[in-house]
Amino acid sequence: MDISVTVLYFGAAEATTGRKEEEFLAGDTASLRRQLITRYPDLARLPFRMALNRTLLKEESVLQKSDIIAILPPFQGG
Amino acid sequence: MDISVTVLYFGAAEATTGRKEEEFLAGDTASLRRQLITRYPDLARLPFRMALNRTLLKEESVLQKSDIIAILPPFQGG
Amino acid sequence: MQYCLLSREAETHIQTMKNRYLVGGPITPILVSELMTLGNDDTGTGAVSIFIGRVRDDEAAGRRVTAIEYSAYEEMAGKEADEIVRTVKSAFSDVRSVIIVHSLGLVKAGEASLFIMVTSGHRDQGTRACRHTLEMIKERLPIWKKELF
Amino acid sequence: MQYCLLSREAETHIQTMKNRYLVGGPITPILVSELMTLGNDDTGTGAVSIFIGRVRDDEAAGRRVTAIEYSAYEEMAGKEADEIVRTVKSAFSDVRSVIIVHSLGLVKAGEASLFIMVTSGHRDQGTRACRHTLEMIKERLPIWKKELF
Repeated sequence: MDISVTVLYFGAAEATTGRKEEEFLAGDTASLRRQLITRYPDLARLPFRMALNRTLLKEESVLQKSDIIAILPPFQGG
Repeated sequence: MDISVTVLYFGAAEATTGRKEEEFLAGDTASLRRQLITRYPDLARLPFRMALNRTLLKEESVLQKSDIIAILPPFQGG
Repeated sequence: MQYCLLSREAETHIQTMKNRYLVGGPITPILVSELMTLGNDDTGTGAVSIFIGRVRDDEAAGRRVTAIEYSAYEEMAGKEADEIVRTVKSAFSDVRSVIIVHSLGLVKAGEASLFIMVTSGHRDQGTRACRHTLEMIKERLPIWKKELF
Repeated sequence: MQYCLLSREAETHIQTMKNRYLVGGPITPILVSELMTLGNDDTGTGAVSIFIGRVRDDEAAGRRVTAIEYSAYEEMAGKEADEIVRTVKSAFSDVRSVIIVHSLGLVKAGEASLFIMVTSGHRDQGTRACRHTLEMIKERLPIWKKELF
């Protein structure tokens, strides 16, 4: 069952998508990932990882209501 | 031929000998080393290395007039 | 919070700190001095290891970098920095404190954008923990940069 | 001489320096701040690695150390420190400057007795060179200490 989640874009992902955040309807992170790449083909070339509720995603996960997904290009701090 | 050299005592060597410097008559550093240990048996137990004119002595050396020998217990800086 | 321990003199700087790990703009020499006073009263500390990262005026394709604009996923960065501090302290038992501050926003060439300080009883674990903290920051803090020319 | 670059504010501290490597008494926070300004105008520096050694209030046979009195073979120490700086710079090509200051005389528990700062283009050589400088100081500088209780 698809539910509404918030997607946040950071770094080059913000420049690529032209926005800071956006709502998506998805049942799990794999489905969300496919929608993202379909809508923004350039995202796949960054590349990017995802965080689910502030924690780096290690494997695909089912989504819950109000989940926050962040799109994270390679880190550049330090 | 024995010549007069200045010997400087540092750290525990100063405490052991009770003096900061002293004159010795010696032809080379090996002879000076023997005289030092005869006069101050406790020096051998520090232990100590020697510097000749501000450079750590790597092997025994002939002494020249006005040479300065320093008696160096293990370093403790840092 | 660690930055509450700082003196009046640094208050204007501290007020720009978004949390204990992130500060708006460069890490100024005054802020560095103030951060360095943390742990000064710990007489069991024998070694203080510090790393400061600065913006270089590198040349890229014939243009010279004049500044870097840093952005972060702030909420996650705070959580990850907490985790880095915990990990370092548990991996190095001689470590007594770990301070991390990273800049957000504009930092000009020559200015500092990262401050790490590790206090420890002795030098060996302290210097290794400081380097390890630095590597974990590069690997785990969700921070991005944009070079300005 | 490097310490001629320091500001008026630090002059009283600088006047106690016996040469560019040795200072009478503790390395105060003000002196540290001043030393850290050296090389601030080098926009090719991306990494500043600092080590500060402090006197610990260790317990020895039921008594607590309250201070350490440092002494040195000053003329040889200057020569050896020159040599350490030369060696580090030639071993680490990315290193841009190496500053070493060691205390002489009385330094109380909690106060600093050693300051090392290495500036470099990047972090890897800088952090390694700072550690290497520290090891060479321990191995080569003719400095001795006497613990006071």
